[in-house]
Amino acid sequence: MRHHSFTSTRFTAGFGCFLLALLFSLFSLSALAQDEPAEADSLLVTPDSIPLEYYPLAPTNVSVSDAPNDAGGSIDVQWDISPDDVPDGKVKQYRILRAELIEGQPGEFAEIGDATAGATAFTDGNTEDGLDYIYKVVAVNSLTENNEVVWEAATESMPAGPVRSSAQWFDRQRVNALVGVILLCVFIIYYITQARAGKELFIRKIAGLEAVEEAVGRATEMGKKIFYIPGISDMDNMQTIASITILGKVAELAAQHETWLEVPVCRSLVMVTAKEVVKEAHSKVGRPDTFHEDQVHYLTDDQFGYAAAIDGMVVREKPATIFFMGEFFAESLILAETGNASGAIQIAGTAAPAQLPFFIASCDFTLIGEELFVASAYLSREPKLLGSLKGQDMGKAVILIAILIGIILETFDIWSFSTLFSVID
Amino acid sequence: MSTKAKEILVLALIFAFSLIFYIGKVLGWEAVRFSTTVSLIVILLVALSLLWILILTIRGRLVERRIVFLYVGIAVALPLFMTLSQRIAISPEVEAVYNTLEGLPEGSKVLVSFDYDPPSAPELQPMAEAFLYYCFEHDLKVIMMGLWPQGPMQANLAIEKVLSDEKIKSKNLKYGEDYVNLGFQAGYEFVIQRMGSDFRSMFPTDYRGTPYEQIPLVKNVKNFSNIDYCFNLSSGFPGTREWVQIAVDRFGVTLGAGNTAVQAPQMYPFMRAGQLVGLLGGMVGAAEFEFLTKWIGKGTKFMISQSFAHVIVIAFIIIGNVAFFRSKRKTGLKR
Amino acid sequence: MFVIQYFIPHYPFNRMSHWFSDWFAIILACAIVLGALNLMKISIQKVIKKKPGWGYAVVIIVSFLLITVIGLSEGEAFREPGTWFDWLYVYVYTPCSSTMFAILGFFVASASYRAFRARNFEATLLLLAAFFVMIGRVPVGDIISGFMPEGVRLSNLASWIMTFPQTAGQRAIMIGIALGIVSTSLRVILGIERAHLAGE
Amino acid sequence: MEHFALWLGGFLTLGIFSFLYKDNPWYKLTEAIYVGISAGYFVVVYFWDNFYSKFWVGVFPHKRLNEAGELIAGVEPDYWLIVGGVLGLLMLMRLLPKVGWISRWPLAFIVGATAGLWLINYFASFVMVQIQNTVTPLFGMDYSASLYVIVGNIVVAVGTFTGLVYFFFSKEHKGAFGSAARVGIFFLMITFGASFGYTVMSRMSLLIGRIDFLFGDWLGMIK
Repeated sequence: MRHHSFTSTRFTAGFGCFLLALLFSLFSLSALAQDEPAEADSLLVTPDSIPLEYYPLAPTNVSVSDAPNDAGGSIDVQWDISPDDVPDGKVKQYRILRAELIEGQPGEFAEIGDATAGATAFTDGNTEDGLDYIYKVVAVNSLTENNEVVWEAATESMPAGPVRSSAQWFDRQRVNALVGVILLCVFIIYYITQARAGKELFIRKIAGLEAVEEAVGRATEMGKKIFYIPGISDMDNMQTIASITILGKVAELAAQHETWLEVPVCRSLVMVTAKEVVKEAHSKVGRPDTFHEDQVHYLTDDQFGYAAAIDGMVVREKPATIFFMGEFFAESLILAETGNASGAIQIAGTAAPAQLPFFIASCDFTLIGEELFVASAYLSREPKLLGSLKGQDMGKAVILIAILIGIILETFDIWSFSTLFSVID
Repeated sequence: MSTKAKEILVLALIFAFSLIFYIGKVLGWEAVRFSTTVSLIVILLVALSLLWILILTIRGRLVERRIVFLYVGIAVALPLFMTLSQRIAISPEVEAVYNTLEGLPEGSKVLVSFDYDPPSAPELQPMAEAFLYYCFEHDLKVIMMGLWPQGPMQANLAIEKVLSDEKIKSKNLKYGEDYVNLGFQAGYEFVIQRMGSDFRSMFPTDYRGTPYEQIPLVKNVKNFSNIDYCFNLSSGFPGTREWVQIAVDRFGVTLGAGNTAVQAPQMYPFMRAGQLVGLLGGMVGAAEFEFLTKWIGKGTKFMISQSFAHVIVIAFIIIGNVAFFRSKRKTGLKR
Repeated sequence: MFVIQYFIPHYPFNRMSHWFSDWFAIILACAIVLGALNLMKISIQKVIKKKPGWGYAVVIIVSFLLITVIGLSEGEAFREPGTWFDWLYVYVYTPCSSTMFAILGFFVASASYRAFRARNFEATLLLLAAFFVMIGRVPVGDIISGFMPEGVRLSNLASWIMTFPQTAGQRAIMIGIALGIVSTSLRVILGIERAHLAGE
Repeated sequence: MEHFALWLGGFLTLGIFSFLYKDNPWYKLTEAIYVGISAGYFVVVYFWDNFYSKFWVGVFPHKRLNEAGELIAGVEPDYWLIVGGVLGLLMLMRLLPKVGWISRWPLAFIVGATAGLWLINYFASFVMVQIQNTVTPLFGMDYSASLYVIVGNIVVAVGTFTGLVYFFFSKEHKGAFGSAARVGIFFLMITFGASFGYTVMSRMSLLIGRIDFLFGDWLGMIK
C-alpha cells in the first residue's frame, strides 16, 4: 500500500465492501451457487428492483369446477405446477385469486387462499351458489428473513372460468353404503316377518347370558344386593341403549325374587330412563309395590368420580352380584377389580374392545362385542328380536363371502374388488 | 402393637417424610439422585426379593394383592431417581408420523387437535411438545384446537415449554401468524363434521377472543381442504376414531395421531387401512418420537420406570402361573 | 331422516346432524339438573336419617354447593386462569381424577397376577401375546434379545403381533359390533326394541 | 396459598392411594369431596357451555360491534335452537309428578336420532372400510411382497374370517364351522392379550406421572 494515510470513513467503507464481498461469497458457497442464483444474490435485492430472472414461470392448465357431492358453496381449482416448481426452485408458494363475473365483466381479483409449492389443487369453500367466478393461480417466489418478507416476485396464470358452485341432491360416492344398508335391512326385515309367522329360530348358547338367572338367584339366597352399572355413556350411545334393554330383563328377575337391585348411574338421562325401565319391570311381574325411587340414583357425570363412588359402595355394601353392561372406558378395571376383591359374581358386557381383556380377567362372564347387542333378543326370546338376529347373521355371511371372493379376485389380479367398498372421497 | 397403632405410626411417618422434604424443597435442597452403582444395587435387591416371593410361592404360600401393589409402587418410584442409559428402538408407526412431517414443505398448515385432559397428560404431553418442536423447527404453521375442554390449556402449556427452547426462541415466532390456538368447542364429533364445511362456524374466535377473520394464519382457511396435515392427540372419546370417521372418511384429510397406549391397539386397523398415517402409542411412542425429533423430554426420562414396571408385572404373571401349576399338580390334572 | 342425510348433501339435510347435536346439548344441560337434584336428595336423606356415613354426605353437599355457586356466579369466563372455579379445578378436581386414573397401574398388576394363568390353550395365547407386547415395547426387550439379529428381536415381534393377528381380531370385533349396532338401531327405528320407552 | 394448594393435592392423592390398603376414613373423605366437586363441576360446565353458549347466545346473539361502533351483520339468531330448548323443558317436566310422562318425548327423540346417526356412520366406517382393507392381494400388488407381508396378509385374512364366524349366533358351533369359530376365538384372545399389554403400558405411564407429582412437584426430590 502506497498511501500512508487513510481517512477513517474511507477505511470503514473499504472494510465494509470487503465484508460484504466475504459474506456474499460465503453465501454463494453455502447455497452451492449454480442451482439457485436467486438465493445467492438475495442480499442485494430490494423490494423495488427484483431482477426478471427471479420471477417464476406461471402455473398452466388452470381448471375450475364445482366441488362434487356437497351442499354447495365450494369450487375446486386445479392446475399444473409451474415448470420452476422443483425442489429448491423458484416457486415457494401458490396463491389463488378470485374475481366475480358481473354482467360478463370480471371484477377485481382478490386473494382467497394459498397452497404450498408442489400443490396442484385448492378448494375454495367460500363461494355463493349461483354466482359466476373467475380464478387465477399465482406462482410466488420470495425471500424471508427472521420471519419478515424481504422481497417477493409473483407471476399470474391465465384466468380460468367462469364457474359457479351448486349443491347436489345425491352423494354418488356413497351409493355403495346405501346398497349395503338396504341389503342388511332387507335381510333383517325378512327374517323378522319369518319369525312372526311362527318359524322356529335357533340361537346358540351364550354363557354370560345363561348365567344371568343364576347370578340373580345367588343374590337372593345370600340376601344381598345386586348392582347394575349401565356404563358411563349417555343415551346417545347404542351400547347404553342395549344395556337399558338388558336392565329391563334383570330388573324383572330381581323383582320376581324380591331382591334389591341398585342402579347407580353417571348420566342424568340414563337415570331418567333406567328409573322408568325398572319401574316398568316391577309392574310387569306384578310387584309395583316393591319398586323404590332410590333404586336408581345419580352420582356424578365425572368418569373417575363415578368409579371412586362405586368402589366405595362395593366395598361397604358387598353386593352379591354386579352387572357391567354398556360402554366402559378406563374405569372398567377399577370397578371390576374391586368387585372381584369383594367376592361378588360379576357379569360384564361391552363393545369397547380396549376394556374387554380386563373384564375377561376380572369377571366371571363376559359378553364380547356383538354379544352385548344380542342380549335383549336372547333373554326375551321374542320371535321378532330373534328374527333380526338371524338377519344380522345373514349380513355377516354376505360379508364373509365378499371377503373370500374379493381376496381371490385381488390375489389373482382379476379385478380390483375392494373399490366396491370405498367410501373415502 | 395393635394394627391400629401401626397404621397411625405409618401415617405419622408419611407425614413427617413429606414435611421434611417439603421444607427441604422450600430451602432449595438438591434433587435426590442415585448413582449407577446405587441403582444397580437397588435393582439387585428388588430382584432378590422377587426371587424370594417365587420361592415362597413354590413352597405353597401365595402373596396377597397388597404385596403386588407395594412392588408396583416401588418399581415405578425408585427408577425416577436413577441414572441409567438406554437404547430406544423406533417402531414403524412412529417413523411414519415423522416421515410424513418431513415430507411437508415449509409453510404447510398443520392442524393439531388436543383431545385430552390433565389425567392423560403424562403420556400425551411429551408427544405434544416434541410435535410442536418439530413443527416450529421446520417452519410449519400450527393451528391448534381442542374437542376436550382442557385440551387448549394443555396446548398452551406445551407451547410455553417449546417456545422457551433457545433454538425456537431465536426464530421469533409470532402468535397468529406462525401458530394459533382456536380453543375448545363443545359438541364432540359434530365439531369435526361442521369444520368440514366451515372452520369459522365452529371457532368464531380463537381462545383469546380475536375474531377468526382477523387472524392472518387462518383467515384463508375455510375447511379441511386448506389443511396439509392433521394431527390428533387423543385419550378417548371424542378422539382419533371420530377424526378418522369424519375428517378422513368424509373430508379426506391426511391424519396422524398420538394416542394413549390403551387406545393405540384399536387404531392399528385404521392404520393398515391407510386411514391413519402414523401413530404414536403411549409413553413409549412419545419417547421414540422424542428421539427422532431430538427433543428430549419426559417421555425419555420416564422410560426406565416404564421398563421396570413392565418387568414387575411380568414377574408377577410368572409367579401367578407357578402358583397355578403347583395347585394343578396337587389336585390332579383336571381341565 | 338421519339415515337419509348421509347420502344427500343438499340443504336442509346437511344441517340435520348439526341440529341434533345442538338440541342434544341443550337437553343435556336441562337433564343434569335432574341428576344433581337426585344426588342432593339422596345425600340430604342420608343426613336427616343419620344413616351410617352421613358425615360424608355432608361433605358431598358442601363441596357440590361450593363449586356450583362459585362456578355460576363467576359468569361466562369461569374457566379463565385465576378464577376460583379454575383453582378448584386445578387443585382439587385434577389431583383426584389423575390419581383415580393412576391407581389403575396397581390394579392392572394385581389383575394380571391373579387372572392371567395358562388355564387352557386360549388363555395361554392371551398370556403370550400380552407378554411379548409388554416386553417388546420397552427398551428392556431389546436388551434381552440383543444377541439375535436385527429384525427378529422382541420389538419386531411385538410390532408383528400388533400389525397382523391383532388387527385381524380387532377387525372381526369391529365388524361384529357395527352389525350389532346397525341391527339394534334398526330395531329401535322399527319400534321392535322399545324398552327405553318403558311405560307406554 | 401455593403451599396450601400443593399440600391439598398431596393429601387428596395419598387419600385415594390409601384405598389400595383398605377402605378407610381418609379415602371416604376424599371420595366425598371428589364426588361433590365433580358433580358440581359438570353442572357448571353444562350450564355455561351447553345452555348459555349454545342456546341463549344462539337465540339471542350478542350484538357484535366493529371498531367504529357499528353493528356487524351476519350473526343471525338461530331459531331452530328453540326446538332444543322446548325438548329440554319437556325433560324438566319430570320434576312435576303429574306431567312427568312427557319427558319420554325428548328421550324418544334422542334414542331415535342416535339410532339413525349410528346406523349409517358405523356401517360406512366400520363395515365398508374394514372389508375394503381385508380384501387385499395376498402376494402384494405385483406379486412382489416379502414373505413377512405375505404371511401377515394371510394371517389378517384368516383371522378376520374366523373371528367373524365366532360371532354367528343362529348356527350351532359344530364341525368345520365350529373349528373355524374356535380359531376365531384364538385370534380374539391374541387381540385381547396385545391390547392388555398396551394397556399395562399406558396405566404404568399414568402412575409414573402421578408419582412424579408426589416426589417432583410436591416434595421436590426429582428435578
